[in-house]
Amino acid sequence: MDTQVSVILGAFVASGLTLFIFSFLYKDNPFFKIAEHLYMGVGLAWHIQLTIYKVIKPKVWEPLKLAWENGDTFTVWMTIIPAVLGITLVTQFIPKISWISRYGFTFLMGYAAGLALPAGLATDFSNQILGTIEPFANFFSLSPGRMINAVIILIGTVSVLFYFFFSVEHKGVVKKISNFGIYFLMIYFGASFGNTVMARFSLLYGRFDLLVRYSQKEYFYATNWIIVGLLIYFIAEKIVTNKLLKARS
Amino acid sequence: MNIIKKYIPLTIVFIFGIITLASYYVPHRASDEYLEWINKWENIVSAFALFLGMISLFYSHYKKIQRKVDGWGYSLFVYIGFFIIMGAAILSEGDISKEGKLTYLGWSFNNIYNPLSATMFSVLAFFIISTAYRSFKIKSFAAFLLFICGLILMIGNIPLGEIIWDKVFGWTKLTIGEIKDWIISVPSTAGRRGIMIGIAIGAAVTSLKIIFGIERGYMGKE
Amino acid sequence: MNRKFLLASVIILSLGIDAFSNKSKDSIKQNIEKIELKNLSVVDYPSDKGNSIILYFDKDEKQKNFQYEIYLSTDSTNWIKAKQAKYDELSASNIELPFWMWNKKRNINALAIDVTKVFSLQEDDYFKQNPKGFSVYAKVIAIGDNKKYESQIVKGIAKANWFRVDRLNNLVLVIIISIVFFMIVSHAKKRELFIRKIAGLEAIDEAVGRATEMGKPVVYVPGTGSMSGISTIASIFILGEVGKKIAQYDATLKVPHYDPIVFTVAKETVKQSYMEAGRPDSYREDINVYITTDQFAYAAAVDGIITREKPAACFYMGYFMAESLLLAEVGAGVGAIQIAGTDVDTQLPFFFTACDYTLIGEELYAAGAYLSKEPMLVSALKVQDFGKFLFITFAIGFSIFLLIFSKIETSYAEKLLDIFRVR
Amino acid sequence: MKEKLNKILKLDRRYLFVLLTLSIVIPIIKPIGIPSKSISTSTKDTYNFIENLPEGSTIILSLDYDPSTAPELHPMAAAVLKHAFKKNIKVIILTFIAGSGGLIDELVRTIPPQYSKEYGKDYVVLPYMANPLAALTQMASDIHSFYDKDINNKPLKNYEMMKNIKNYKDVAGVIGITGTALLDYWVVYVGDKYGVPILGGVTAISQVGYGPYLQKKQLKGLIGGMKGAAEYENLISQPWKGTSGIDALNIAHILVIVFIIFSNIVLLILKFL
Repeated sequence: MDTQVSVILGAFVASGLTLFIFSFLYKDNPFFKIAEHLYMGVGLAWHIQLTIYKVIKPKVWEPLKLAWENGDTFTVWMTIIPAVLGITLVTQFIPKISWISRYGFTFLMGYAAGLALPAGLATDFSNQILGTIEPFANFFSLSPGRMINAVIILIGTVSVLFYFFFSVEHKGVVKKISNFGIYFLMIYFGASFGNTVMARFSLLYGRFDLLVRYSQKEYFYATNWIIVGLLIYFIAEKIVTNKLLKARS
Repeated sequence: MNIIKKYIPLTIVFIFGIITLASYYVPHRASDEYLEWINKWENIVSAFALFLGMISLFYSHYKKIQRKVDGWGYSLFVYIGFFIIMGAAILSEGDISKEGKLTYLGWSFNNIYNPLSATMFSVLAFFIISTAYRSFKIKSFAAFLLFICGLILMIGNIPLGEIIWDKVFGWTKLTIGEIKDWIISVPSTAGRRGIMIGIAIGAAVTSLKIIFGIERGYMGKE
Repeated sequence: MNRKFLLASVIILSLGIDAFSNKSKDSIKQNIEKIELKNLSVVDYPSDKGNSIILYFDKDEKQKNFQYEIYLSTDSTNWIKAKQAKYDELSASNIELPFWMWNKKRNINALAIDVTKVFSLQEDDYFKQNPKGFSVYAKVIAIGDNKKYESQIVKGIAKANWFRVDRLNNLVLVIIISIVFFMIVSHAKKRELFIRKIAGLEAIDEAVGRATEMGKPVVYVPGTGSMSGISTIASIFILGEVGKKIAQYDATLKVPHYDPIVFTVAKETVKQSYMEAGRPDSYREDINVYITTDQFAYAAAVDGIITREKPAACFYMGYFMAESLLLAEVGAGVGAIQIAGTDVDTQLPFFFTACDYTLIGEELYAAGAYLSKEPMLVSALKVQDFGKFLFITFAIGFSIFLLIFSKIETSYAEKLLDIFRVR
Repeated sequence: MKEKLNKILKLDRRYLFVLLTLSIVIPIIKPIGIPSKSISTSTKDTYNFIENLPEGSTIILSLDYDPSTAPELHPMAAAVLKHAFKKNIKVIILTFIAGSGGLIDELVRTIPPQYSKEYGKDYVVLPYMANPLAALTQMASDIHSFYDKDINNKPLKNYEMMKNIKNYKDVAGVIGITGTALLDYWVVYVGDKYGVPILGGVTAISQVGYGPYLQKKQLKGLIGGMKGAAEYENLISQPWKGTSGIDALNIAHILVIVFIIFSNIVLLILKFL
């Protein structure tokens, strides 16, 4: 597929779709609508083909065929049951028997809840306590800077938790502490916002780098043609709408 | 009838919930095998869910075209996009490249799927600017903290930022990198830890509600 | 291939090769003297799949600058060198086990060995061939003051265990929270419970009211989570409550979906809300619409809906990733009141800057109880407060405890930290 | 005056979008080369290694990246290749990533002519191989046994530069440019085992993880992220995509910072009016 034609065609399609999506930043327009609807189909198809070729075929279909051939009934049943549970989900479309789909749901829900409960408490509760109290174990051998940091983290975490108390009226001391907690939330939000800016700009740089590459001679100036096309459309549309406005007023 | 409609599903939730919870405390290979099997089950079930999605997508856009809702022309592109990728996937049997050569699927990834998803992702760079311009306003001390920390992190991330910082605040003997690392590792960790603890307990409580059938909203009332 | 796994496998690989190459050297008989290592024994490594053992023997001051080579065998005739270590490298603290299973302070040389690695056995057939456990012989060659000493041969067995005793601390925590949960939930019916004001949820009435006045729709985005996701369950519950208010105000609602299962569950929930609000006739099938199951295709389509329908209010409740700002910024551009709620802490900064109100983390879980005022759910909120209270007492209490005991008796500090370590 | 300032605050965000676009596109078309505070030592080591290589020695350039990591890694590969050709060093290019085909093709098409370098005499390109471990260990004994043909399917032996190249002993060093764990493979399976100097070029995110290798001198040099690429281009005074990348990111960040500060100043003035 590396023939010259496919590379040129690829350049036009890639820069076209890129510019159609970017055109939305100016305003909603038919080109964005095309890209948007195209993407709905492309996105779903991509995930379905990925599931079929990377999950169903290697992990389900082939072992099932193998098990069927040498009569390993246990594996066969262990593949049929989830398939049946999966089919129950499709009954959602028929209102009268849509309750059958509960069998598919409840299996998923039970499994996910059972998985989340212990792991969540371990990593996000016990581990966080350990992180907060550990520096105090050898507090006096720490450098002054580290001592202050350990105290700040302890006070900060506790005051943020005060902000989240539900069944306590937020007044008096509770109000003061939770306001202090808000400061730590703000620092967290500001810091993580500022930190992601670099990554997002590199992404944008990558896209423009592609557009500039496809504007060269060997790609038949793909990007240029598409930009000209978009400009013509927007200018024409402006003229037409102005005429209509003048005619109506 | 009520038993099949309500009580058996609730027992399924309970049984799978408790067994999966217990497998966390069982090192024996049997619990690894149980988790492997259940993972496989979940793969199959969610594959059907995607199949369900395909039906819903085709059905909703078919209805749009049939009823000539305004903008129905665009719904055709949903089908076009879907069958281009599905066709390419079938022709290339799901591989992006064979012996170093790009397949149809590889071509569609490079020139259709990747441009669409990478460009939509990169639009975030524009929105970061407009939301920062609108909301990094010093209206209160809390907003001031948000503003300052955001700024320091941005300045600290670029080489030019280090030069500007040294010229302006060189006398403080502190480099922007040290301040940036301190902000991330101390106050912002306290803020994040407070949120995570709340989430951990909230998630644990919700999991208990699901396993013991108190939370039944997802099953739809009778 | 993540780097940690790669490095670990390389080290073990080189160990394995190293072990084989030494086998031949051992057979040349040198003048090896016999030695009796006190309490030399091999025991099964507790709470594991059954592939490791612990070898230990008492420390002996006289062997301070000795070098030890540990040999294993399945039939006590041909031996494989498993490990090599100096005197000071072997201590009881080598074993990563909590204090209630292993005393790290004992004055012994101790070492954990994975038998499948030493005998380079494939894990699957290792377990099939030895369901009852894998018995192994061990001896130690001590090399010091240029003499070789061979220890007595001991026998041990590596067994699969049925309970992770080292995760006992986590089990106790789960049990405490479950007991408190049942205690509080069972008394739920009795008295009316107080909940503090949550700004984001108070604003729902204002938002729906504004939508009705301006005759513009309300867009409710349930996020890109799956039905088994905890934040998605909370989001669908809030959708039910918001649906009731919208039915009462007779405003129009639009709910674009990412996941087909969530789509079908939401259809039923919204129909139910319209029924409970006494407006079954104004329920329309196309309130809930399935978009697609791809993160950024979903974001592009919802952006399209928001720009074209120009909603008066947007709700973003549930699981979101990078698409959070893509949606919220377009909503802000259209001038809608925006209320967001998610438990994905990395996306909270973007919702916070772009939306008018943001439910942070567990406030999303509390929203259902807050809006429905159902006694059972409100009492569950109490459990969340109990959890926070538990953390605060642990954090402050044990920090002070550690401060005091780091001066007096450090072993208590180690024990306490073990309680919170995650294994 | 008050409403003029208010209008500025309510500035249509599309002006901001245009300015951001310009701040990224202009450096792409014409790299500016904004000075960065200091050139990191790991990039300098990589430069010095190639600079001090005797003329005519041969290096292996392992290019294992695809379009998704190309913005950071492609400029590094180009800069190293230009430097090697400038010092008349022979280069063997190989890859273990299927998606890198098009990118290597672009390098080989544009750079050799600038230094009048001839295929087969000054550089060779080997075909894509799926299993890196086999290739790395095989090349220790005899490179021709594993790569008998080059990318154009011609026997490797006939090329003049490959006549006296049998295995790692005849190679002065290996430079692995990748976003994957392939650089770890080179260090562990080749560098440590056969004592071949290994240098690397990685993305900014994974750069932090290589600290230990650098400290223990298992990695003789490392170019890190867009910043590293720009530094290397600066060292060989050949500004290209690395320089324009860092320029774009520099300017875009400054743009955001100036906007925010500006809008806050306007807000403060409004408060006092």
